[in-house]
Amino acid sequence: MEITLVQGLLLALVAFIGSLDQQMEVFLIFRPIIVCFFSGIVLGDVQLGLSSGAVAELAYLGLLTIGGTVPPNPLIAGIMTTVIAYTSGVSAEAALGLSLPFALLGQWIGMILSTLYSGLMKFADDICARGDVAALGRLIALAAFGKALVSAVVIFLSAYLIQEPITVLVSQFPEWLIHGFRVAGNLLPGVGLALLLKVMLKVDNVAYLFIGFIIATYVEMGNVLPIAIIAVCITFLSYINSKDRQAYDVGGVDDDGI
Amino acid sequence: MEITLVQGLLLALVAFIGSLDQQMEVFLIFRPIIVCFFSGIVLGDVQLGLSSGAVAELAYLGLLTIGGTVPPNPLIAGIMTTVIAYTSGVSAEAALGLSLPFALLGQWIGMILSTLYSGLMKFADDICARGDVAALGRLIALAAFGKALVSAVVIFLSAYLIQEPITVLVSQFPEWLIHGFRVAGNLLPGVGLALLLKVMLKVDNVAYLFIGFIIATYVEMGNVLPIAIIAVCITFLSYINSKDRQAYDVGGVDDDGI
Amino acid sequence: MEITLVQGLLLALVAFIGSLDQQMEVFLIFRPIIVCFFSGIVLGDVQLGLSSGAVAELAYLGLLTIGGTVPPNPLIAGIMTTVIAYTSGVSAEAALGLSLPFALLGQWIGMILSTLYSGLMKFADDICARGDVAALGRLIALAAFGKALVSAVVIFLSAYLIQEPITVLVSQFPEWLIHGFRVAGNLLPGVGLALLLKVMLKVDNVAYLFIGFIIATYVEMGNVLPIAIIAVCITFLSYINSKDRQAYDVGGVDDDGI
Amino acid sequence: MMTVSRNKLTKKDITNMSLLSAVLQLGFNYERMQAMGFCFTMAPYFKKIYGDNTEEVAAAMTNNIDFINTEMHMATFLNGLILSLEEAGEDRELIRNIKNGLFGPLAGLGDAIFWFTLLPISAAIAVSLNKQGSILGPIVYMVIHFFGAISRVPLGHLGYNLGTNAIDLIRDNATAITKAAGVLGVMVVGALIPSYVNFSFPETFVIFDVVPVQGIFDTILPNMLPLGFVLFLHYLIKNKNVNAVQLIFGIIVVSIILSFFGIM
Amino acid sequence: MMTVSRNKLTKKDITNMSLLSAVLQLGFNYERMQAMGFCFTMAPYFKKIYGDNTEEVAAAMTNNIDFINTEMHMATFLNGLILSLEEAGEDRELIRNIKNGLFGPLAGLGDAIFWFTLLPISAAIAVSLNKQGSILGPIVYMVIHFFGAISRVPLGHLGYNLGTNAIDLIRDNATAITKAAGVLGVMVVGALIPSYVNFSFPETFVIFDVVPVQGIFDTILPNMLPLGFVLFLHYLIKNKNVNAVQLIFGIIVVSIILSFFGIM
Amino acid sequence: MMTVSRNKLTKKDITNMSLLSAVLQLGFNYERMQAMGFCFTMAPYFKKIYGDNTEEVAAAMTNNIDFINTEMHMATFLNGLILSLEEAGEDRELIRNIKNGLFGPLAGLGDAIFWFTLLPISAAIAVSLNKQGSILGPIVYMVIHFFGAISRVPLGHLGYNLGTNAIDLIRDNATAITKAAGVLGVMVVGALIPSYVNFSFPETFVIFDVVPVQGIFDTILPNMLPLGFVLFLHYLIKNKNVNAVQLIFGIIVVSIILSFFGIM
Ligand SMILES: OC[C@H]1O[C@H](O)[C@@H](O)[C@@H](O)[C@@H]1O
Ligand SMILES: OC[C@H]1O[C@H](O)[C@@H](O)[C@@H](O)[C@@H]1O
Ligand SMILES: OC[C@H]1O[C@H](O)[C@@H](O)[C@@H](O)[C@@H]1O
Repeated sequence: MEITLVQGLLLALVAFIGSLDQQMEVFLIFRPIIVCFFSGIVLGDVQLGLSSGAVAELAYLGLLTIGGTVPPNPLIAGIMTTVIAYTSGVSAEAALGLSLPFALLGQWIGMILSTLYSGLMKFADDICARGDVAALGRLIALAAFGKALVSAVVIFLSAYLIQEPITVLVSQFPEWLIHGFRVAGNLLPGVGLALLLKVMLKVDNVAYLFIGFIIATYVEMGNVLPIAIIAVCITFLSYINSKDRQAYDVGGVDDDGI
Repeated sequence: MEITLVQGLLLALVAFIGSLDQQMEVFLIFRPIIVCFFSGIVLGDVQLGLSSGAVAELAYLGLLTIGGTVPPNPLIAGIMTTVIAYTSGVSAEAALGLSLPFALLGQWIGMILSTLYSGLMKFADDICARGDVAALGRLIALAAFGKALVSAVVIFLSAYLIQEPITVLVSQFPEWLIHGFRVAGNLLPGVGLALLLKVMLKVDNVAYLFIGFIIATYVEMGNVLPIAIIAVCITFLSYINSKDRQAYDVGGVDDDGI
Repeated sequence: MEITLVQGLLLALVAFIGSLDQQMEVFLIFRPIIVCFFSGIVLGDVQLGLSSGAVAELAYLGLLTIGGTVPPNPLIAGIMTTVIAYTSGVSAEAALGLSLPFALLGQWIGMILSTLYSGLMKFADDICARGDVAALGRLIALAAFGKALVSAVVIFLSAYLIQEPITVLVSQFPEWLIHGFRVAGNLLPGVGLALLLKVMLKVDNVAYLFIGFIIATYVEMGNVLPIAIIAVCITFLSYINSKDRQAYDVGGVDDDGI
Repeated sequence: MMTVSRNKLTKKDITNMSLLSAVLQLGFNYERMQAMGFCFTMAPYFKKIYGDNTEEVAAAMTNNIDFINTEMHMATFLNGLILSLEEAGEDRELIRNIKNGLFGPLAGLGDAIFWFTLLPISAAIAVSLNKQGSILGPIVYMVIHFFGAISRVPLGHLGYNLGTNAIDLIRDNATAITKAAGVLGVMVVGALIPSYVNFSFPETFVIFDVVPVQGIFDTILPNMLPLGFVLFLHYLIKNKNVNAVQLIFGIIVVSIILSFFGIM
Repeated sequence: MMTVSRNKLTKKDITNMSLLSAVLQLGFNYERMQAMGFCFTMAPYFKKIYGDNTEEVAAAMTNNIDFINTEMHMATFLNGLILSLEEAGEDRELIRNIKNGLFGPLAGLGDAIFWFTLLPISAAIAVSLNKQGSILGPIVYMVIHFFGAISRVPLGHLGYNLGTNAIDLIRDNATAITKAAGVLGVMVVGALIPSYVNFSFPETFVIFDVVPVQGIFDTILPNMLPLGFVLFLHYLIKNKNVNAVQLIFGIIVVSIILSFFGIM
Repeated sequence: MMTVSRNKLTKKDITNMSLLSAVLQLGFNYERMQAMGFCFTMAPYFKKIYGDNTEEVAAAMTNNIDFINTEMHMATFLNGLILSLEEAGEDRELIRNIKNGLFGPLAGLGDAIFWFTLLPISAAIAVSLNKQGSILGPIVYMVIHFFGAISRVPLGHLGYNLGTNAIDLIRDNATAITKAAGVLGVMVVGALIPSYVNFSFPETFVIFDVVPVQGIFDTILPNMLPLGFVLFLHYLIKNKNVNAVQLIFGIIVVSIILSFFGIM
């Protein structure tokens, strides 16, 4: 299906607002699950927004910005997954694979801007030396606005202007290629999970990975909340337990009772 | 349905015996699950006895006599739940709600008697001073007999004599009112559980509340026995573990092996 | 069905190879699950091999050779279970019961041979005194060959030569007798499990018996692997935990973080 | 008192005393609570110890007609203990101190085991059987509590055999056992919530005209309403000092209102 | 500096500062990372403290325009802490040292809680709701993170109230909390694998002409392929230094190849 | 002995020795149990160490033809250890003492891992596959134990490389590993009971004319009969010294009797 000019502008607006939140990391509305939802609303296909949001959110789950690193851009990936699925009629999984070039583009632009913005520190130092609070406010507002604008433009171009060539290209893909992208889309969440594990997995806690896996495999649950609750309980118990131990070693807990 | 004189007298007998056990807390046949069952037999409707017993037992699960406190009377609540369901034809849940006034009556009478019985201590002191074992036996037998008789009379009056007015009253209740009592009957077990938690729930063990809840929610089990078994296992393991720790701290467990 | 001469010889070959492995305890192909499978292939009924292997493996699970003890012979039990089920047409469970005399025969022969072989030590001492490596090799090869040959002969006789009388005998059993053997076959795995428990069950770990039992009872699982994984996890966690404790007691783990 | 002659109690005496101890709460009253039953449980055995020496019997009885309030099975334990001390000719003042020092902790222990653990578990099993319409429910319940009841016999013997050693034993294990019983009880309560508290909105209660409210809760976490309800009641009890009767009335009133408006 | 007069900050000031701290990463750049946002969050309150004394405002601002990189909520905590020190007239050198010593550990703590725990759990819940076609998915997600966002307010107050005590508190609990968050996160990731990584061979991929390959794996351990796949990726990342982009490309290429040959 | 020249063993030698160690129990007899196999495993490498010095070869062999009885994989570990000591020219008396001190504990350890853990788990998996009629059962079983078998190679190297350090290592970990294996094994046995012990009464066995006995048990706790049965057998074995053959005969006899009366 085709994207109208109005829809293109609205998607750019989603990207603009999303980018502000992405910079601030405050409400996490820049995550695929939200931007896909709003993209779906803009495109008049809420279900598509939901399904592409689910697929993209998981794929980008571990692609986090820890330590100031810039990963493939989840905001752009989210919007473009919805857009490509909408315009080309492929499944959300396949669209996720096809959105990758855009996510990488977003990543590179982000890195370039963060490099360029280093130049702003000179002005910031001056402002601080003057104690000019309002000026510092204007500076960061401008910087934020700049990054957001770039995201909006990228989306407008990718989603509206070049939709024709993308659609043509995708329509010429043979079935196995589209299917290959779908397979990839099914597998990509594994990357996110593996990246999460990179930071979290320790010899200490590897057992919990398998426990969570086994429970989820054999007990039918609608979502992961019950396992999270169990995990919180276990965590809390071992915390209590270690506090107890400390107290005990220091000398004599357990004096209650008699 | 109507309760005959013989049935009324038999229910009073159930109350009499039940009250003796309730005073002694020895076989726990005063609990709703048992007295409802026998009431059902008396009334010729065993299934009713079973269902009202289930409903009333849970509602009064946490209404215990800990520390000598007197709760709404579970014995009277049990019998009257069965009786009201039988005479008025409402469901056991609704009958449980309607039996509440009688349970409270039982509670108040119990408190009055325990106050009055304080007067017996004068005689008891004299008897002890004389070393008269048999007399002390007679005194407590009389006291026990007195309380039991009161329960029997209360039940005979409530179940047999005033059954007519109760039935008439209930028959004039609109549907939403009966339904409201049924809803309340469904919720009342929560009171018992919350009262149990009042005494048992600690920061230490709150995690187990959620673990038990999650297991029961997601694993299909006919009754609570398997979870109780798991709980016993966990309890035992942490007991073993803390003994180990103590032993270790004192100096050198684990000397077996080599 | 009848066993041909060629089949009888092939079964003897299975017994021969199986016995070598049984002596070495190296690949565990002497266990019922494997020899039944090969016996099934020899007899042209693979499914029979699989089902008799399952039944016999469990029954002989705890009948181990720990400490050099000789249990009823699982190799012979396995082959004969398959053979009797094949020739007499009874179920694998019933055949397992009927194979018992042969398993005991195997046990007794094994004990006799290990007693007789004590005589070989005289030669071994001489060989060692001469430092003659090759001679020692020949001696143990001969010893191994001897035991294996005996097993092969036992199987050839039991499975081929006396198949007629066995079949006739079994065919005259009344239904309740056959059924009784089937019931016994269903129960025999309990012996193996109880024998395993004899060695493994401690006050420390009895809780895990019940935990494993409850999980397997209430959670539908194809095999025991997930429970084994959970058990490994628990084991590992408590190992980590006890190491932590030790480290802590010695003085100051937990210095990471800040 | 040194010259008083004492007869030995037999094993059978202790067994009979333990059975008799079921009378503990007969004559219960607010002035001295279980004093009469507690004293009467031991009285026949004081008589056996001292024979015709009524003076001693009277002294021993008088020593045990004080205020006491403990859990029933633990009382039997205490009876056994006191008889062993009496038989050994211990000082009566000491006996009374031991009794007064122990009945409180023993009450906590016994309540944890019998009221807070055995009762809800047996109730849960029996109720589930009842709900299947099986008369096994009451039968199983009675069988369980029959064993609960006669468990006082070994407890009586234990108290008698331990004598003064009992005091250390209790001090060492009361906390651990109370704690363990807490874990057990709390986990069972957690498991009872989904099965036995029936808090759900009817299919007909929808928002946005079509979305059934109950469906939303079920999607997020089934039985979250019963759980939240119990935790809310617990909060009212613990933090707002609302008592059981108030809760029960409140629930009935609110239920009727919700029923009237078709919400539940 | 001793004679400088200082105004007191009110509770409302700290709340507002905490809300303002959302700007932390605006103006982010590779030279000093979050310096501008961190400084700007506190600047209006420096002004409030020092009133017209622009010199002091400038000095306080300049003291906070250094390199800093921490987790967003923890930054708010640090802002609160620094304001309390500034208000108390602590030495600026000391303030800077405290800031530089804490932002690293705080980053680890905050990342563990917010990025590695709250994010995957909320994503998992929302994704499962999305897959049922319910708009509750994004709504629940937004609600959860709304609370995540405003949790910076109590954190800001905490930092302000603790003052220098904060340092000990962090030292005592950072490890424990990080560890706990690790357990939680890892268990959730384990639970996500079967539901969300869809690695399975089609029915049509058989060996020995009839045996479906997928059936073999399912008999041994369902979802063992997704599990193995994630562990393999983890191995590549951890031990072979493969990065995310390489993995993503690799997966796409291999998927297309497998698709071409009809294996997946 | 000081002047004896010794050749070095290569890594390949240790690998080959480890493979050869599979012969451990060939020639097993009640006088010295695994003596011949144990000695022969190392003999070729004694020859390699001492070359043409037959006297030394004979002395080393004679030193190892004593009684020994240990678990097979642990024997390989011990072989590696002894070769390293022999190569280092350690005193033969010392070597013999180490061997005699270690084979017992090592047997316990090895039995816990291989016989009591690996065997029942592999059997359980294979049996479940067999019951589905899949030839994967025996195949998986053989694959698992193939790896079990070749695990002796790293164990041989471990023993060789550790040399005398091995003794401390074993002392430190034997208890922990044995304990861990116990947990694992016991939990697996618990899980095996419901699946593999088939103890149930037929539908036709009723009481009160209509109530099926099996139904009662299933209502209370499914599989409680198999569990009780195994625990009862365990009790007979442990406390009544009943042996396996007696149990098997007993079960067959009782089964036939119950079958005759139509009870099972
Ligand atoms: O790792 C700490 C911190 O680093 C960067 O500043 C950002 O990516 C944050 O999201 C992150 O929390
Ligand atoms: O709390 C101790 C004890 O107090 C009272 O005497 C009774 O209510 C008992 O049921 C209870 O066990
Ligand atoms: O118990 C140690 C050891 O004893 C014997 O030698 C054999 O039965 C082995 O299978 C066992 O491992």
